[in-house]
Amino acid sequence: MNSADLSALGLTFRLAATTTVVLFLLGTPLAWWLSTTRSRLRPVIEALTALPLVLPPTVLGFYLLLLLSPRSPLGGFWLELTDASLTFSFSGLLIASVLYSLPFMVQPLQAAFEAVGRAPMEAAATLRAAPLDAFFSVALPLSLRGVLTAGVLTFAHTVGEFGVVLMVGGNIPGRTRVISIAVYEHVETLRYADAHRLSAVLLVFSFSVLFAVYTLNRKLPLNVR
Amino acid sequence: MNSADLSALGLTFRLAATTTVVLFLLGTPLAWWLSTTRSRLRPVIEALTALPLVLPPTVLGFYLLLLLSPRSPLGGFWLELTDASLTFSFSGLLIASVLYSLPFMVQPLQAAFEAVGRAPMEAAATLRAAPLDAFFSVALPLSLRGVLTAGVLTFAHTVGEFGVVLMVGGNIPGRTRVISIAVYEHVETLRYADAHRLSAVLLVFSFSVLFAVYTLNRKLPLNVR
Amino acid sequence: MCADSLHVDVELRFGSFSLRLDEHFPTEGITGIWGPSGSGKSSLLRSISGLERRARGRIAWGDELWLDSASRIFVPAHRRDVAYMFQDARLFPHLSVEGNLRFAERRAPSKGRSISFEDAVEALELGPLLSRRTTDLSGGEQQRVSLGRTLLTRPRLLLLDEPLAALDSSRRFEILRFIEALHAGFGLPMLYVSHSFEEIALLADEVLELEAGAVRSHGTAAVSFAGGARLQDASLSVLAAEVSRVDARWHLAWLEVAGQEISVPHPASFQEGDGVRLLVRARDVSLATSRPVEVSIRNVLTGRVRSVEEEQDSAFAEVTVALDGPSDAPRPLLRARITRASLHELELEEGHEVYCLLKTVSVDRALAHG
Amino acid sequence: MCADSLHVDVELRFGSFSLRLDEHFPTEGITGIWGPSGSGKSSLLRSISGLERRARGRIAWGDELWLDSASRIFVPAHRRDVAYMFQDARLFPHLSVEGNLRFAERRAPSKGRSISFEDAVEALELGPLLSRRTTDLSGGEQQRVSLGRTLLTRPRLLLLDEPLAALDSSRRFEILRFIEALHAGFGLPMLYVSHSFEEIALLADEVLELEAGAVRSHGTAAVSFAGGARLQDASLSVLAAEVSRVDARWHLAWLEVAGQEISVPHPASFQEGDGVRLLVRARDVSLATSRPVEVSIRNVLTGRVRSVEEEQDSAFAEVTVALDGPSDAPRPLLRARITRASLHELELEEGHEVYCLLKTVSVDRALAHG
Amino acid sequence: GPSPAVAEQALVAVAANFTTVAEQLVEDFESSVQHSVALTTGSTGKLYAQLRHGAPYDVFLAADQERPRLLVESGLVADGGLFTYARGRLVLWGADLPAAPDWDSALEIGEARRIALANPELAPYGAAARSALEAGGHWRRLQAKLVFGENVGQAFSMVASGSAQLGLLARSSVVAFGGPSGHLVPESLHQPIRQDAVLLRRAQGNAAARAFFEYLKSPAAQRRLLESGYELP
Ligand SMILES: Nc1ncnc2c1ncn2[C@@H]1O[C@H](COP(=O)(O)OP(=O)(O)OP(=O)(O)O)[C@@H](O)[C@H]1O
Ligand SMILES: Nc1ncnc2c1ncn2[C@@H]1O[C@H](COP(=O)(O)OP(=O)(O)OP(=O)(O)O)[C@@H](O)[C@H]1O
Ligand SMILES: [Mg+2]
Ligand SMILES: [Mg+2]
Repeated sequence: MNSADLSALGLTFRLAATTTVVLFLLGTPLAWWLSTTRSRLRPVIEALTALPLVLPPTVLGFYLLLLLSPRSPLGGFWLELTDASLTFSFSGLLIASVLYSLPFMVQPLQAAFEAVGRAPMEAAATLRAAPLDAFFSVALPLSLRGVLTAGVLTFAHTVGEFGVVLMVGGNIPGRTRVISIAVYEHVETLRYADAHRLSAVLLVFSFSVLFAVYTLNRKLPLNVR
Repeated sequence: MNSADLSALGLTFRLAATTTVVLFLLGTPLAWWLSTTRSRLRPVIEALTALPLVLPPTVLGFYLLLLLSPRSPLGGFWLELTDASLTFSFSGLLIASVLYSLPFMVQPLQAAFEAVGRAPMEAAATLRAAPLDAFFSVALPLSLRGVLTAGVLTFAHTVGEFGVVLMVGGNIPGRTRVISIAVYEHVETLRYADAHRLSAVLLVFSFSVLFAVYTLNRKLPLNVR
Repeated sequence: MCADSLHVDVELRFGSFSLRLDEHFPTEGITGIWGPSGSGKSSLLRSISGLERRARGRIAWGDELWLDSASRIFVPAHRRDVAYMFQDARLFPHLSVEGNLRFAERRAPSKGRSISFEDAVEALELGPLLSRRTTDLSGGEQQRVSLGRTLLTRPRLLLLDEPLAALDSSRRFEILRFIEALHAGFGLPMLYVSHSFEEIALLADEVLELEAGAVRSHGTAAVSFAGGARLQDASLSVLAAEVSRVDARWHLAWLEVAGQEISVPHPASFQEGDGVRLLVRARDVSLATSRPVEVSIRNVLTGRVRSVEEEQDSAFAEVTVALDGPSDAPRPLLRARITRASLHELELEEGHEVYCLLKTVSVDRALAHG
Repeated sequence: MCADSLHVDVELRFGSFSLRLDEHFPTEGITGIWGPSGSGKSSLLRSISGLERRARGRIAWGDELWLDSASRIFVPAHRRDVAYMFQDARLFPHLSVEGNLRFAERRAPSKGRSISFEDAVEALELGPLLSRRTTDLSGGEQQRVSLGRTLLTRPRLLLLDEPLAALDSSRRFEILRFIEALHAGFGLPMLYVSHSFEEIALLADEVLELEAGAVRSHGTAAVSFAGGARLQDASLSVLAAEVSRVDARWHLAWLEVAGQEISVPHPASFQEGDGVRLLVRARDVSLATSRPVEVSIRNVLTGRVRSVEEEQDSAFAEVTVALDGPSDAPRPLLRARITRASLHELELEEGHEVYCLLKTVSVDRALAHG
Repeated sequence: GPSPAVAEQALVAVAANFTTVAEQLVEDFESSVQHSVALTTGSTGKLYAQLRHGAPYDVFLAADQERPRLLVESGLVADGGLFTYARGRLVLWGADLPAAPDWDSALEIGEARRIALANPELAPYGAAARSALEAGGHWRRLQAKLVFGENVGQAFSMVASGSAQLGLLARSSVVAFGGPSGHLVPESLHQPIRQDAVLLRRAQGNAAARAFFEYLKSPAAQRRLLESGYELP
């Protein structure tokens, strides 16, 4: 494994971790809203959150390029603001990954929140817990399994994704070149041995992370707080 | 939209539907086992089911190509059996899609099954329901939200996926050319107008399906059976 | 009175059921809520606690409006300063027993206002359970933890929905005493739902009886029981009395009732001069036409038959007796349930003089507190 | 007897708690299970039903082995043909009330063996609830549905875990009668857990009392109650009696007890010649040293004081009286709870002749059935 | 050509950047004979990997010479089934291309934030672009501005979307897209971008495949190539 691959690996996990965190921040309120609202908009939003999946990644990437390019209002605004282009930057990658992995975050979270049901939230309210407090101290801990699923799917998917990332990121070594592109290149250029090696590293590393997560999940101590 | 695109669209939905069904058949027992077992193997299997995600689709496709090609034991066996090659056929596509979408089926199902808990299953047992009966008449209906999530993620992901499918299927018009590849091709070959049109069709169609599913989900009548 | 009361004027509909009432509850005493299953007791508590958003109307705690559908006021549950113990325990499964208790305590105002963590644990015998998972607890254990959690909320109003239903009778009795002490010590008002006559009789200052969502009766326990009211099948009488002397040797307290004297086992809390009330079940009262002698029943009150009610197709009759007493005061009434056979043998009729034998004066407590 | 009994010889440990017993239960009667909260009642039912896989030991229904840890036999719950009504209702939230009932009925053997759907709905008044969501039901409604669902399983053994705890007393009484009729009609054996003295007394042929996981007492209801056994605080006596005549005018049944006669309200089911049993609470018994006259208490039994037990630091004493009767038969014992003051006033001592006044003979039922 | 007795079918695998032209060629071809030809597209690397694993392609129009050579070596190619069918040209192109006499000076004066090219590791156009930049002495200076598409088509999309302001792209893409034609990069600055076609051994008996393979060498086909921005080999 050469240093370029190493830096791609680092970038990948940085991207996956950041995407997961950002999606937790964005997806959790959305999922909670979806699980509690009686709005008629609800099935519309539910359907919309699944849509990023049905477009092929490269195509989604293409549209994101259009959306984020300096010529677009959003990209232009960003350019003025930061003097940096959204496309071909880590920020752009992040936006793309977040959008593309949105369903993996929102759907399991929503399912988990719905399973919590009304009863514990009512109990929390009568114990003086304000809604936000009740959410963090009751709903979220009771949805732990869903949170885990959402996190794992988002993280793993971001690690493996490369269509969107390639298109929006521009494969700039050290900046937007993630590991999935590197493996892909090895395969394309017939360097199969390199591809095998890199795939193995990726698999072993991911397996270790996931295994640790799942083992920990079993052993969670009973919370006294 | 030309007839080639139409046939690709048809093939896509056939593939997505078949993948979803096959994954329900395979993923449900696996998820149920994972949610009930106390085996030490459990975190290992849990981590393994998430792994197909971390490999870039094309790379996964490449390995599947190696695995399924007529020169491999599995592909060779299949060739002897059916006199048809697994690669570049619908069967091959199906195997690839099933493998790649496995996490989207197993993880939400497992989370939902775990949320059902012991109490209703014990009640079912005291009402003479044998385990399989109890599973279908109690656990599964109580996991409906998780089943929905699993189905939607699997279906949508199969519709949008193209890396694996392109590699294993070979993009043969009418046989293995799915809609995602068609859109991809339009973008790759700079026929942006065609790409926009096809993407719009794909989005509108998928949205309608998802919207219908989510609306129905709200309106499920109380079951008397 | 209005400023000091909880005013509940609500309507709540579920399909064919509707709860409709306009009542004032005291902000000091304990109100027992009584009524058959499905009569709307839990729905009433849910409305008061702020969990039932479908309730229309007006709920006010003194001057403080909690609900006013007309002006779209709705104070959410967590800001009403009301604690609600659910009929099902609703413990948090992700927290240990201690975690559940601490959950309430951490969000409660300072200790001064009600009991401390240690007191609750001690009184409810939760010590050995503290580190346990809530999902493994027995039914009664769950209920005790849930009660403890509710008490530790230290609210200004306590809503208890059959808090002792899963407990054995001796523990139930202990916890009842504890609840009563809590009430006396902190002046904490309560609405107390129960199917148990004894619990209501022991605790409640007022009783609200619901039936099919409507109020069947509501009044002070004395009025509600004595005026011939019958809590379902439990016909009983409530008599005001005063502790006249305490007999330490036999552990008895002598009470003056309408100028006559009876004795009851002496609870430690009774002082000479205390006003108390007696609850006497009609079925614990026998009648005689001459003063009985050489019998272990020592509590005998004299009076005159006010009315006789024979029950159709039954062995029983109910006799209401106006007790003798100072001629200027209204005569207290005592109900007796005897067999129709006895009624005819004794030839009891309106106006006859009778001796009422009280075998068990099962419940009694201080009338005024604070 | 062994072939006709349910033999339970199990040990079950949870941390510091352990349930350990080796008992035979009749396969015909109703066994009441009684004990403080946390004493292991539910754990016992769970072990018998096959839900508790951690139970070690041996459970056999006649010749049929349900559990034998030694030979690794474990028959799973759904094949034991046992119905279990949980302490919490555990209705299926995805099914309507009718759906829940049908769930049981569809998997049950043919109607012959127990009640029909319609009978259960009628007896438990479930008609108006049939199409309702189970999550919206009141506590008592849930319990009734759960009971209905359990009965419709039509098992050969019924395990009921506080089935009536959430019900009001009049409904509770009706349902008790229904359960009793079911038992009489189909010979369905039951283990019945309850904290309510009245329920146990009314239903049970045998009583098993648990304490901290161990058997404190186990015997027929008569022995268990009469031999001076005290179910927690409820001291009582059980007397065997026979219906000697029925008095339609006053709705009374005359019973012969140890050669003496008393009368009780006449339940429709009593026939002349029936063997019945009387349960008399000690606190409902007064004593007199001469036969009382002109008093509504008509049930007076004579006897001699067998023993006197004064309670320390209390107003009460318990007096055990050996009733007079035919000299060849063993003397039935009757316990009376009177104040110590009365005891001394009446100068009661061992061997004295006394008259026992029974105000209320609250519970009674046919001794033998089938 | 000779009119065959039986109409047959051929499956032709085409490198993505040649797809548009290939479609036109197929249209021309099908109007002159009774055979039919189906196209499948992909990256050259992917199509190669698939052919190595039994893909049912009859003709392979690659975007380079490397993969066809490897196929010949592995014995999958029919005898005489290899020839160079086109030569690609590189242009400097962008939405607002600075007015300059040639690509060199356009690059000098241009204020592009981003310049897109195909991945030099993967695509011949990428490799050529890199050589040209190095030869022109721009590589060092511009390196920080470079972004890479998986292939030259993706690089074009990056420019077409406005995300990149300039790109070193295939002239065929620019022709297909229409609009201004850009600055041609002299072929002397890079290895010629030769694209080889292969007739697979499995298609030796397929009249349609053979006919199409031969048709690629015909003057009609060559006219098409020239129109589409390619040079003749
Ligand atoms: N959310 C709801 N939707 C429909 N009906 C409801 C709902 N909640 C309660 N009900 C009905 O309203 C009536 C009153 O219910 P409530 O729970 O207040 O009764 P309760 O007096 O507490 O009875 P119990 O003593 O059995 O607990 C019941 O018939 C119940 O079925
Ligand atoms: N799974 C378990 N793990 C640990 N302890 C348990 C578990 N189940 C029950 N216990 C403990 O075993 C004891 C007996 O429980 P059980 O439920 O049998 O009591 P019970 O007699 O039914 O009480 P109740 O009348 O309160 O329902 C209790 O102290 C309980 O906390
Ligand atoms: Mg209720
Ligand atoms: Mg229990």
